[in-house]
Amino acid sequence: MSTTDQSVDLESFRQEVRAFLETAPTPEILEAGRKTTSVFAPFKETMAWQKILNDKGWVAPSWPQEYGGTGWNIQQRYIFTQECNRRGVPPLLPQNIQMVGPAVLGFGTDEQKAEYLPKMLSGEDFWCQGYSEPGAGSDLASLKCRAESDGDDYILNGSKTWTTYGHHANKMFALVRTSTEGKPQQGITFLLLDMGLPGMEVRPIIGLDGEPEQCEVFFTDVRVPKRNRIGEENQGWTVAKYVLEFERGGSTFGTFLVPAMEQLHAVCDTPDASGNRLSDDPILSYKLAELDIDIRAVEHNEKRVNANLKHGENPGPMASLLKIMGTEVMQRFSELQLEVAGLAGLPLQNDALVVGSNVAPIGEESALLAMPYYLNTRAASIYAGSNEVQRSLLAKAALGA
Amino acid sequence: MSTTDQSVDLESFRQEVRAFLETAPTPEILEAGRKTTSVFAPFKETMAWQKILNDKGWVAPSWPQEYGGTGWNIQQRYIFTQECNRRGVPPLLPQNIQMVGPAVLGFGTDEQKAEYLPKMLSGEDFWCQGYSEPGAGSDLASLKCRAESDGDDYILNGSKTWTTYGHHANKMFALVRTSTEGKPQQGITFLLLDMGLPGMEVRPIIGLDGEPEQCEVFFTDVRVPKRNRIGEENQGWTVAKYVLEFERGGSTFGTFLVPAMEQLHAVCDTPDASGNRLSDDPILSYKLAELDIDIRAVEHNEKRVNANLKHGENPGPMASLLKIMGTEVMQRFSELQLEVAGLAGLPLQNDALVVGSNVAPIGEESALLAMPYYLNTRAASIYAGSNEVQRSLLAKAALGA
Amino acid sequence: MQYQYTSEQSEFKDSLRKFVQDHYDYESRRHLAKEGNGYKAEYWQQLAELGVFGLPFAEEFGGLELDLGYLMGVAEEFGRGLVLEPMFPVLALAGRLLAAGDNAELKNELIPSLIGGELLIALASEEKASRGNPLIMATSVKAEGGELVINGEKHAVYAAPQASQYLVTAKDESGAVKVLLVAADAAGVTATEYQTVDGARASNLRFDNVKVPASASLFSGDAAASLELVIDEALLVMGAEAVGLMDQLMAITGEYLQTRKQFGMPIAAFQALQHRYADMYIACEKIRSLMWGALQTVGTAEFAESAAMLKAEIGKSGRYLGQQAVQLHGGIGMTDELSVGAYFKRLTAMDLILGGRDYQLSRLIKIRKAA
Amino acid sequence: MQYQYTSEQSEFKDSLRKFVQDHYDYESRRHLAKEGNGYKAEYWQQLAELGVFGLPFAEEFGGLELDLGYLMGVAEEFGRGLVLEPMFPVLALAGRLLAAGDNAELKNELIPSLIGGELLIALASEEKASRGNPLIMATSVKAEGGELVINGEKHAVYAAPQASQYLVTAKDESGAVKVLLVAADAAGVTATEYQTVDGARASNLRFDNVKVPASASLFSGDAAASLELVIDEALLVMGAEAVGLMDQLMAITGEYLQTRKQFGMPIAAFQALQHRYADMYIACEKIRSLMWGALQTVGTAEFAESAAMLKAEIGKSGRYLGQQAVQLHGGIGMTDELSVGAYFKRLTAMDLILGGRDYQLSRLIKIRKAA
Repeated sequence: MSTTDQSVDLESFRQEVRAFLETAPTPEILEAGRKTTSVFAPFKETMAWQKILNDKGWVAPSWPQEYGGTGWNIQQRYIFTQECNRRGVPPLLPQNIQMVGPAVLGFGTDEQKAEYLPKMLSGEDFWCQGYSEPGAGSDLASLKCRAESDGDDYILNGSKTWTTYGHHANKMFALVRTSTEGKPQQGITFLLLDMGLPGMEVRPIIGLDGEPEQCEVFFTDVRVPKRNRIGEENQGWTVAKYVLEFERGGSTFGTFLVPAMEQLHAVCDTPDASGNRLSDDPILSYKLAELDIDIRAVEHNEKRVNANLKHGENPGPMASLLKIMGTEVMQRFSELQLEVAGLAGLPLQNDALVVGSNVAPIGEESALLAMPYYLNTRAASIYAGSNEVQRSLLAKAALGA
Repeated sequence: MSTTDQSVDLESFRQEVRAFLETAPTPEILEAGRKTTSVFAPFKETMAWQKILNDKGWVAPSWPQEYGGTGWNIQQRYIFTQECNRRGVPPLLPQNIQMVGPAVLGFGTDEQKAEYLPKMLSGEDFWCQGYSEPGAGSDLASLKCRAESDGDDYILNGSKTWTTYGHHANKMFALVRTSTEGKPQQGITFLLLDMGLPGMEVRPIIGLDGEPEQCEVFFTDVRVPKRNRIGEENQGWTVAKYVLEFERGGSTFGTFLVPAMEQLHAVCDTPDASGNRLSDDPILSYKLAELDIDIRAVEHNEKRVNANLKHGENPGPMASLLKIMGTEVMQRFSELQLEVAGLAGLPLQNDALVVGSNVAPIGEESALLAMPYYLNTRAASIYAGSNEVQRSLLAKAALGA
Repeated sequence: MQYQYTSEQSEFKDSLRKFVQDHYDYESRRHLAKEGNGYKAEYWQQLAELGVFGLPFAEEFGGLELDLGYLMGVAEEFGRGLVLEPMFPVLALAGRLLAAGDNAELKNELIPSLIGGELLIALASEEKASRGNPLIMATSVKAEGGELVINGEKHAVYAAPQASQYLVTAKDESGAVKVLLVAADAAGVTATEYQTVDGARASNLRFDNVKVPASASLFSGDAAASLELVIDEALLVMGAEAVGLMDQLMAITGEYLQTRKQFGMPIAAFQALQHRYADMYIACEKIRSLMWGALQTVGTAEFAESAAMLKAEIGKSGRYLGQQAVQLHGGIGMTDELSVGAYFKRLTAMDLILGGRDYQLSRLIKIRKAA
Repeated sequence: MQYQYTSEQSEFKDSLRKFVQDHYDYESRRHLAKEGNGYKAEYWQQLAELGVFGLPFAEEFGGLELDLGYLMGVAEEFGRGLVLEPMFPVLALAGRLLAAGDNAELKNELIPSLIGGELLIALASEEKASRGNPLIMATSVKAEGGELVINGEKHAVYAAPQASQYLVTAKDESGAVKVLLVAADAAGVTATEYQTVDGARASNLRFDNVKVPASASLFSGDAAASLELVIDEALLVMGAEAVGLMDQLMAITGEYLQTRKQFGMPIAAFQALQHRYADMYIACEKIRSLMWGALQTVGTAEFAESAAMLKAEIGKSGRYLGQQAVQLHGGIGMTDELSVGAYFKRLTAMDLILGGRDYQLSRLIKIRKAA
């Protein structure tokens, strides 16, 4: 039986969202949407958009209503993301709402909730994630960054890496090692801290596209009050797992891919000066058609999981499947987009990609993103549990072993 | 430096081979060549062809000249196989010349050589292979078929499977367990025996194409004289390894694929009643072109390994590479051939496939083989060390680990 | 948006699952595929009694008039058990095309006996040169003295050896598509019967000046649109069959991976095989999602597109799954003795009939260009 | 049949390997890619002294007149070290096209300074709409009062920012292809210079009524065949670069797999990663074999076909290898700090320039049709 909440008129909901999106984003916000070359949109304008959404009360659809959630069912949430992507607003940075928020919601004290949640929603705070370490990527249990107890404080030593937008953040949530006893995933604690504490150093890492998106963060005797701890000491693994499962089933690759593919088709269907269209090329049309099918499958996979999920249920192996398919189809899309751009994909144009720079792109505007997007999208099969890890998880679940 | 033996005029050698092949095969032999639906050609006609080649002295190019080899270098051997495939004669069954022959050559006594080699060459004997067992496919070390010592004899109990053409054979070479001490690959002995000994039972296995190609062979107290042993007792593993390496580098997938692909192109280029050609379809031509490249790569891989191999040298990881590429391109070819056949691939036509049956095919002659060939070729990535095993071998060699 | 069977559909589907479980162990199926005419009249009657043949037809003919989801449920269970009874060609293709026509007399005459299981009919639409496109045909029909004269050749007519009547597609002199009822024993009909690779029965049919009365025409106008629509809806039924089949093949293969030992451990412990199994799982779910997605568009302008996508994916993911199931089984997967090969062969045949992946892709390109 | 470098070629190649090892650690390369004009004049001179620029030219101009295998050897070492000095566009493309022309005066004037390393020239052949086909061009040339007037736009002209002269392809009024020598600072030339994704320098060039003397034309007749041939031979040089690059990337990745630990063991122990590495190895060997195969057909009617096959495979196997090298490195592979990303980006660029995989495949289809 489908669990679609039949009492909600999804079509009028869609119209309401669409009406709001028509007028709410500023031109800068829309430009940031157009110039998003990875899953992480340009910082400043995206945070401005977050503020607008917060004022509307639509910033955290997945949160409980009492803390600022919208009360939408999962189909409504999918529609909302669909419409956002159709309109081309930048996707919100996931750190506040999807990563640290659920930890505080699930394990924070009332004081912590009162202190942190409102500014997470408004974007007044921007949180970065301190999970990975050099030597501990997909294997979080082996992390080493130490937090030693010293009265009411912890003293942090070690380093974190792949801290997305660490150079923009004023807050960090981190997993730190408070004990080396027992299994490796025991002895990990979930901590909140301010960026820029004495002894912290942030080093941006230049990515393949020439831009810093990730950072390394070094800790030398950094003092963090124990009241910043979320959950019990040595229970950080439990908190982190809760966060991971909080958003499961909320896979929305399809909402991005469907309008993106429509744009790519539009580019291919536009005649050039001599009246030729790229889509007249039979090989390219063939590849576009194959990708159309893959994108359709991603979309319906996501909708199917949403439709068949009972409230609060975890999609289980389907979560791995959605991640693998979504990211790999996204990569395939990025390849084809680059092929379509052709020679126009070659110039490095980081200046023109800055929102508000008014630097004209070399070649067509549509080709400007092709290369950085292609390069950055290689990360999609690496982050959030590499696709190798996801395939192992999927197989084990499917085999019931 | 290329090790091509510059003293041999390869072009005049090719002409000599071509001239012989023009007249030597009978119409039945050529029909058998056309009706070969797997790596194993129709038995009777192929053995007739072996006899003709033996009379010419060309039956065992890889053997030492003193025992019936041709003295050709590796390029000549490749050319010979090329020309055979171009002419469309059936490939010789590999059991006599490539499988058991090298064991006797390498480890047989003078008496054994004198007794067995001439009839292997002439095809008077046909040997089948008793290696695999139910439960021990790619993992030969775990085989269980027991040979217990009893005076001058061994007493065999157990079973063998995937014994290709066991129902046609009058002789078998087998690996049997003579000891359970030490490592599993110790305690294995290489034995020769007659088919049809008391206590032996042969059960043909029906394959996907509805024909028996493989057999199971059961042993119940089968008595085999110890003088039929090749090499020392418990040294069968060494003999088997020697055989495997004997033919390494002799990969000839390209010699089959190049003319087969030309034939497929010819089918696609032939206009139908309305003047349409399948090759006018842009998607099909695209796929044919992709396959052309793969086949070219297979061909040049094989020739390159041959050209750069110093005499007697083992191609190492390239042997695994050639097997993986050759078989997977062959499978891809079989898929495309089936797509080209289309609906004509559907009928089961085992009668029409019998050499000399004079049963007209349903649909075009060119489509007759498409389905059985497609089905049987799935085995190519399973037999002779599955492609999974080959990939592990290749990676380990390439990583130097 | 329907993404699973309704409880009513599930209930009906479960009754079929029970039927299949009771009758279709692999050995019986293997025997049935080889012997006689490839299906059991007794099973056919039981299916009639279960109501299967009434599903798509209007109540006025004694049908149940239920939506496509029911027929899909049946097909899914047939796929799971590799059922040979020709429900797909007889009901999903020929039966539904008959019902789509406007020849009330023929419908009144034939549909009730179809529902009752007394009549088997087969759709003769594919030709050597049609390559999947049902509107490309060399078969012609012309009026001659009050009669219609048919000439041409049809290939791979599934269920033809079991049917007493054929529905034959042909073009008239104006280029309009006609569908004509022809008795299997009519003068001028030559049938070459054969067993197909997937264990079914089919014929190549030749029509040499075959004469039928004007009343044998199922559509008064051009049948092209109906023919395409009925075939596309049948593709949805085939999609459901593929899903059932792939689910079962995944179960069989998963079981094998956990049972079969090599190098001292169950082969399910090998990471490369785990990842292959994951990719097979994905292949299966892709088809399932495209199937439900296509069902949602029935009756809309998008339906042809989503049916083509579904069929194209069967030709890719279905074929992949079959190949890999054989590969993971190793040598034993290459034999007729294990069911895995039979599943593989049915998946292979699915891409060959009613337009393979490439035809469907070329259709998608055309649909997009026309939009 | 040559399947490896001759000992003379190897010797020359080894001298280049030493040059690269001495000058091109990744950090220096990274710096060079970002700063100034993207290459070192000092290195360029050293390459001239090593004799690199004389390789393809006739002795009458002071060249060494050696076969393509030498230039391939150089390219292989350049690929291995990701060398930025624009040998490929200056020598393999522009230089060899100049040499192929019949304008003795220009050759006498320019080739010696090319060989000496004093002159850098760039070939402006690709256009937005050419999509890889060098014979498709909107750029035109017409005779006007004893002068030639050029109009049009060229894209992705590698080495243009470093060159003082361009060779510009254009069609005259009869449709014949002309190649014209144009000074970078000629009136009417507008250059948009940029750094490319693979760390090189290139320009988009616009020609607005650019006037050159009639003597600036490299070919008295139609240059189409020479242009295609020189580009195809350059593809062979690019193939060698790809091979060197891929060999090094395999070594780097293999090293990483054996060093990097996860879940308590070197990641090389994971079977799925082993099999990936095996597939990468196969990808690399495919290109190597197609490269040698293509070299064997130089000067024959089959050459265009085998060059197209080689380039098409770079667009598939090369891209695959780059992607997987990044994937196996994980996050660190996504940074500019490790060389793996730079290798990946060069492999990416290779498919975009001089006709990608799909263009080459369409060429192969045409070649076969014409045969």
